Amino acid sequence: MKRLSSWYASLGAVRGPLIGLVALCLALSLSTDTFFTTRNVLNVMDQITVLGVMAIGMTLVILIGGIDLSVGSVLALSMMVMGYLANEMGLPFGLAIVVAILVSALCGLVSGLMITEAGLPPFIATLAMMSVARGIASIITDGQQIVGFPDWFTDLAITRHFSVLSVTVAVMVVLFAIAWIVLRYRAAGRNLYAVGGSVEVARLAGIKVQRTTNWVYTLCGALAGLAGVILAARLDSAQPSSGLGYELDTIAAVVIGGTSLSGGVGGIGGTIVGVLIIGFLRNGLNLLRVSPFVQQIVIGVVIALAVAGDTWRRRMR
Amino acid sequence: MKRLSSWYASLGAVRGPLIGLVALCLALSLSTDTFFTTRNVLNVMDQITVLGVMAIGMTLVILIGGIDLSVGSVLALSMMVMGYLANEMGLPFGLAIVVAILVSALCGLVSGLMITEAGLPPFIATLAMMSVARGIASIITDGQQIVGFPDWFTDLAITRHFSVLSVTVAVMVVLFAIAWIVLRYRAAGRNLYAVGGSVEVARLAGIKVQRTTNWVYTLCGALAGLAGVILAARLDSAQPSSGLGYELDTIAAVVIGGTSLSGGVGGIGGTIVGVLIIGFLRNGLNLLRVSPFVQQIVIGVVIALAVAGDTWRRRMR
Amino acid sequence: MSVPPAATGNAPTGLSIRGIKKSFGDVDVLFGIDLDVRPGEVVALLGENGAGKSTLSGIIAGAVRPSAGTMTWNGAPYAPHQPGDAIAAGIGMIHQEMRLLPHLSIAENVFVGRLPLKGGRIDRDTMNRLASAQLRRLGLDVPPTRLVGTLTIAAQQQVEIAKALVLQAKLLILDEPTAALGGHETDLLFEQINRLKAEGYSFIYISHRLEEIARIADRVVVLRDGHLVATHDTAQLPVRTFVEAMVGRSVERMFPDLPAPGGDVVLEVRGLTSAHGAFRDVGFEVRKGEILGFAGLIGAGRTEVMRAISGADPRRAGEILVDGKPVAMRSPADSIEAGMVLVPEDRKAQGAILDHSIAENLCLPNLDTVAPDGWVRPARVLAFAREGIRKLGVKGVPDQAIRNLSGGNQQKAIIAKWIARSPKVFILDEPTRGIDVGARAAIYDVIADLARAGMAVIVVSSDLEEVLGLSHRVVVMSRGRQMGILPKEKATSVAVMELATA
Amino acid sequence: KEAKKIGLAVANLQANFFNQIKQSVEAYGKEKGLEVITVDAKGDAATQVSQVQDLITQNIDALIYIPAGATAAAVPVKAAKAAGIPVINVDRNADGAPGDTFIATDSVASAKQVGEWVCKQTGGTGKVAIIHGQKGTTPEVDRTKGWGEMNAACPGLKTVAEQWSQMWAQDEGFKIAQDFLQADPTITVIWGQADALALGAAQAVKVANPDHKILVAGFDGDTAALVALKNGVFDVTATQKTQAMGRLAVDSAIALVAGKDVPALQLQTATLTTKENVEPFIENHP
Ligand SMILES: Nc1ncnc2c1ncn2[C@@H]1O[C@H](COP(=O)(O)OP(=O)(O)OP(=O)(O)O)[C@@H](O)[C@H]1O
Ligand SMILES: Nc1ncnc2c1ncn2[C@@H]1O[C@H](COP(=O)(O)OP(=O)(O)OP(=O)(O)O)[C@@H](O)[C@H]1O
Ligand SMILES: O[C@@H]1[C@H](O)[C@H](O)CO[C@H]1O
Ligand SMILES: [Mg+2]
Ligand SMILES: [Mg+2]
Repeated sequence: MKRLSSWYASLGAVRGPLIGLVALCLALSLSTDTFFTTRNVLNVMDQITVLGVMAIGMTLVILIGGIDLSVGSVLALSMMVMGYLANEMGLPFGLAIVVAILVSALCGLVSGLMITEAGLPPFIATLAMMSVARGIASIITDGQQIVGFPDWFTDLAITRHFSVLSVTVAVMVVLFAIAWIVLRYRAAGRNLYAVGGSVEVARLAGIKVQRTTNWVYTLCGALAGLAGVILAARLDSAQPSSGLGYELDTIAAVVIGGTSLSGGVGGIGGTIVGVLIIGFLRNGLNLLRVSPFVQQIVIGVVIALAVAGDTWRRRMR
Repeated sequence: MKRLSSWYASLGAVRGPLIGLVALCLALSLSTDTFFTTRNVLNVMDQITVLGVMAIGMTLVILIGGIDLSVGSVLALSMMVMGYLANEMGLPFGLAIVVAILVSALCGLVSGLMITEAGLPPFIATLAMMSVARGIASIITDGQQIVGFPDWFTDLAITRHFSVLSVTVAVMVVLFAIAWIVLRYRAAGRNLYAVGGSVEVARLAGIKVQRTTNWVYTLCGALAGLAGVILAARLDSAQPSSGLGYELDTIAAVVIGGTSLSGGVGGIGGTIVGVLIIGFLRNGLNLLRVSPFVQQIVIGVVIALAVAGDTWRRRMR
Repeated sequence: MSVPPAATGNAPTGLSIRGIKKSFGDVDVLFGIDLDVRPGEVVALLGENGAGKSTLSGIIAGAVRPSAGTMTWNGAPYAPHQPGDAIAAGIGMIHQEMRLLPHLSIAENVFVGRLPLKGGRIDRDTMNRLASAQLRRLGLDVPPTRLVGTLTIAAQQQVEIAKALVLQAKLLILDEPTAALGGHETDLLFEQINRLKAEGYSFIYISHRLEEIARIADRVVVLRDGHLVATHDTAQLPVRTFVEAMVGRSVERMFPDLPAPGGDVVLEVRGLTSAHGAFRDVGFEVRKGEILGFAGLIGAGRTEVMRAISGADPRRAGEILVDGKPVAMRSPADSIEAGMVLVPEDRKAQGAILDHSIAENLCLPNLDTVAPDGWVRPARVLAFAREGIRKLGVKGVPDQAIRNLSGGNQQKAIIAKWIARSPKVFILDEPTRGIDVGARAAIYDVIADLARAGMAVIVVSSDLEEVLGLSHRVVVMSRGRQMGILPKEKATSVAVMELATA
Repeated sequence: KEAKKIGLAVANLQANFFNQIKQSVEAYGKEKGLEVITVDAKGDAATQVSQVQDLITQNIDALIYIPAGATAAAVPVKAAKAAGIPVINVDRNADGAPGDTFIATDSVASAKQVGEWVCKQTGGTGKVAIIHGQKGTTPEVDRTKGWGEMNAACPGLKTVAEQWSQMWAQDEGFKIAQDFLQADPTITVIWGQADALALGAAQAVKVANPDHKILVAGFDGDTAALVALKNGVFDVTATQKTQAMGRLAVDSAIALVAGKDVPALQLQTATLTTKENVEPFIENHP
């Protein structure tokens, strides 16, 4: 018992959302007979991959006290660059993927430089990038979508190896693991917490705050680009309108997971919980055949409850 | 000269964006012959009314270090409540307007209470409200729009008295003036700066932080509701899908105007400049016949430049 | 040992508290405190770091809710729910190192929460006039419209004091008001206190500068580990008496014997000039094992010099050499790389990440030693933190947030974080601000040990006794100029003050 | 009077259907020596009102108007009329303030055709899941109506699940279909009311890898969807004549400016399209 409760205590900030997640899953398991099946859970894993991959980058950005509004647009740009290079320019597909991710990383770097060099608030810098990246994504094919990718590529998102993991889900899991390890156990990860906790203290401690910031936005851009590649595989097509509004979803997943928008507090564990809450909630409401309008109300209420859980638990004592 | 430069210095944080605004207007006046005409400027005033009214509430919220993502949804809810009560329930139109604004204020109050009582981060509380308000707005008429309001009502947004001001634009101007005076010269306004600067310092100075917070969100809700009424007059219809994504536009206008997302810094002057930059920019690009995809790129770049202006000016010295 | 209520009049006047207890979660901080404060008296509240002084004051001022106990104020039950209630009842407080609102003007900070109005509008003229007058009386002569964020810590402390004085509170609690001040400013503050005292206002005065107590206090109350352990009806007692009550033993001597400095020059500064005009043409050298003191009135520019040396601020001209090699100083990282560290003056904004744990803060600049291969192992972090906590006697545990430490313990943790780097040059800006006597002696020992180990040490302090007692040589600054360097034997307080006020 | 400059106000260029019309109008306008000024409301009616205002400021001779929002907003039409500018509505029209002419596809009839093909193909029995468009929009309402008319005559097709998308988008179609199949794996027909929704559904079917054929139907004839149709990704759609509609809009504008009469309603037929007859549409979109 002692053991358990100290483990529980060690969860720290993740505790509130985690209670919310468990309660949500229990409720859905009891109210539908389709929710708690291997296949459905695997479906949800597929459904959250794009959000999950973007949320990793966003966690880093929010940890250093920033925000990235451009992820949805960068995702679309990545898809279009990949599709255009492969299908219109005839580049080998693998190379097209690499270039797409590099272009996305470049978008992130530009956002970072706008913040560190031009002194723009992250909100403005990435809002500008959001608009620019979407514009470029649309111009590439004059707004047309691109369809028809090689089978091996779309299979990455479809074929479940050992009837469990598709490659894309595996990629997400591996990235979560890496991010978790880096943020917890690597000096580079710990430094992000310091920068988010106090830029001045971090700087005086010898951390290169500007360089760190540029790296974090670059990574966030690259991950949004990777998410775009995954989405393209999943949809077997690329559209310049993809990812509209994803920035808010992504930020929401991170914040629901307990990472503070003022920086320095939080982590990947919480983000995983946040992504799962959003994923299971949407899936469960569809399984329950709740009408979309009522869904919106339920989603709002559940998000509030999930995050408030911890506050109330503490009050009760 | 001395006089001028001290006036210029007194502009403080508004200076950067103001330079941006002036440069923008100059460029547009030189490159089109339609921009700098009374009629076009009046058109732009019409076009920014909704954004302007919402931005007033958002300025207050951001000044106390908060954020309100629900304004677009609350605007839609207000429109639907007004339309439903007047057109379906047969309530007198004036009364329907009052109830719509009260309902919106209530949404704001609930957001405020989620923050002050349940301890939710503002981002989460208002994200939840965003979802719930949109859901309710859609349920009222099962997603249908409501058309056909009395002529006197739509005339409020159309008829230009003394061939200058429509009533809705006049309302915006008056609200800007009131907000400016309150934030600069009234104790209630100054207290917002204290709360945004440091909740702890404000609390220790005897300011009732929770009550202030609840009031500010309530006001922001009410203003979003009023913006909904204005939009309904402008469109002569009410749709539950109105105002999608307006939260980002509104926050952008406020932040472009120099109000800091971390609270305690900024003001209405900056917000007016921010709203005008967005309004003139969109109008100007249409007048310049820039193609829609290219517009997005230009908008992104100009926003970044407008805000960076001040940084560069300072570097140059 | 509690004091009988005032015998004048029928109704008891002043503040009277009985059985006040406080715990934060499982940690008990106060164990049933009884205390009376009568009109027109100054009660000094003494105690080690973490004894519970700020907590007790916070309870009286309505900022902290007690776990048990009662209070009466002028005979009526008094139980403030929030600071506003206390202020309304006429009880105000200066909080220890509370940050001001950096983006607002001095005047607005002074009047925050009670801005003077005229016809519903803020009366800016009155506000600026009153703030300016109050600040001048305290020795700060800056325009009241200036933004507080541009002021030094000392000036901010004066604004904080002015903010409390304009309250016109019948009872005013001053929690370490002089920690960041120099002698002159302290004198001016005492003048104000004495004037108000004569008008019947009363004060609770908290300070670790015990020599101040005899000058200002009428009575002395001592806390130890949350218990009230001594009450003296006069402050005219030897400092030793207070120290023994606080620490529970006698503290033998304050300043350690200084080792003789070695021959090699470690740090050399030539013609250093600030990029934004705070100082110019500063030059000196520090040898191996030498402690170089920096004295001056507040605002003399000492902090700015140290920040420039450590790469925190840009410089316009000048050279910095470590071991004879010029250091290309573009950022603090370069300075740390070259073996220099700075314990900054502004603890909250520059010293520690308040929401992070002691362990995280201690490891922050030491990851190259804690995690030489880049892997941050929790066991190593914990061991490292325990070592730092032990060395400086920090009252706290590794995973406790720095924010929840008492002020003095925060400072110890910050020093611990930098000592662990074993640098070549160790710069301490106001190292004992807010540190209790016992711990102060311990820190002096640590500083002497650093010198003995061959480091070059710079100590900046507004506590003249401290600079003189601790340094081999003393640099005196005034208004951004280096006025002279005095060797230990010539460095008397008179000589230093002459240069500092020249 | 001769038309020189026309304004094109598009609801949402992010939807392929609208983008095709835009491209057609721009290309054909150029051919006719006209200047076309295009604005994109990104789905927001208020933005569109502002944009039409800006077009009027530039003294356009005619306005081609694809209303944004759930149904048509009347204000831009009124504003243009007040400025003496003829209005050509495309795809959506307002009751209270119709344009001078209205060009659109007969959604009721075409949806009915798609349904009838499905009915025939399945032998008149099946479990149907419908992914609706944005609730309350004219095409959503009309297509639902047309399908219902077919269903009355083909009662063996049972609707077992219905859900509404918010933005007619492909990833929505994917998610909704995946959840449909999870809740009821015996579904045999999925109809998406736009091709983007159908393509998403087809991908969900592919992922689910069911043991029986699931027929996927769409609507629109998006350029990309036609290629997919040819490749057997999904089974049937109704191809709207976007190119023709665009050209017709320009011709109507020229005629209206010249003061000629143009019929108030110019309904187009959509062509039922399957693998068999898709080829020519890929070469040359109608
Ligand atoms: N919010 C809190 N949560 C947990 N512990 C706290 C909190 N605030 C204070 N403490 C603990 O209470 C004890 C008393 O702290 P307090 O600040 O009252 O000491 P102090 O006498 O003012 O010390 P100093 O001279 O260093 O300012 C300390 O051990 C401190 O760690
Ligand atoms: N009391 C004051 N009056 C006027 N200016 C002041 C005062 N205090 C600080 N300043 C400003 O601070 C600058 C130098 O501050 P700095 O912090 O370097 O001095 P310091 O000697 O370290 O004193 P402090 O004890 O304030 O830290 C001066 O240029 C001056 O503008
Ligand atoms: O017909 C069109 C298309 O289906 C589009 O996808 C959405 O809007 C409808 O009007
Ligand atoms: Mg204290
Ligand atoms: Mg100093």
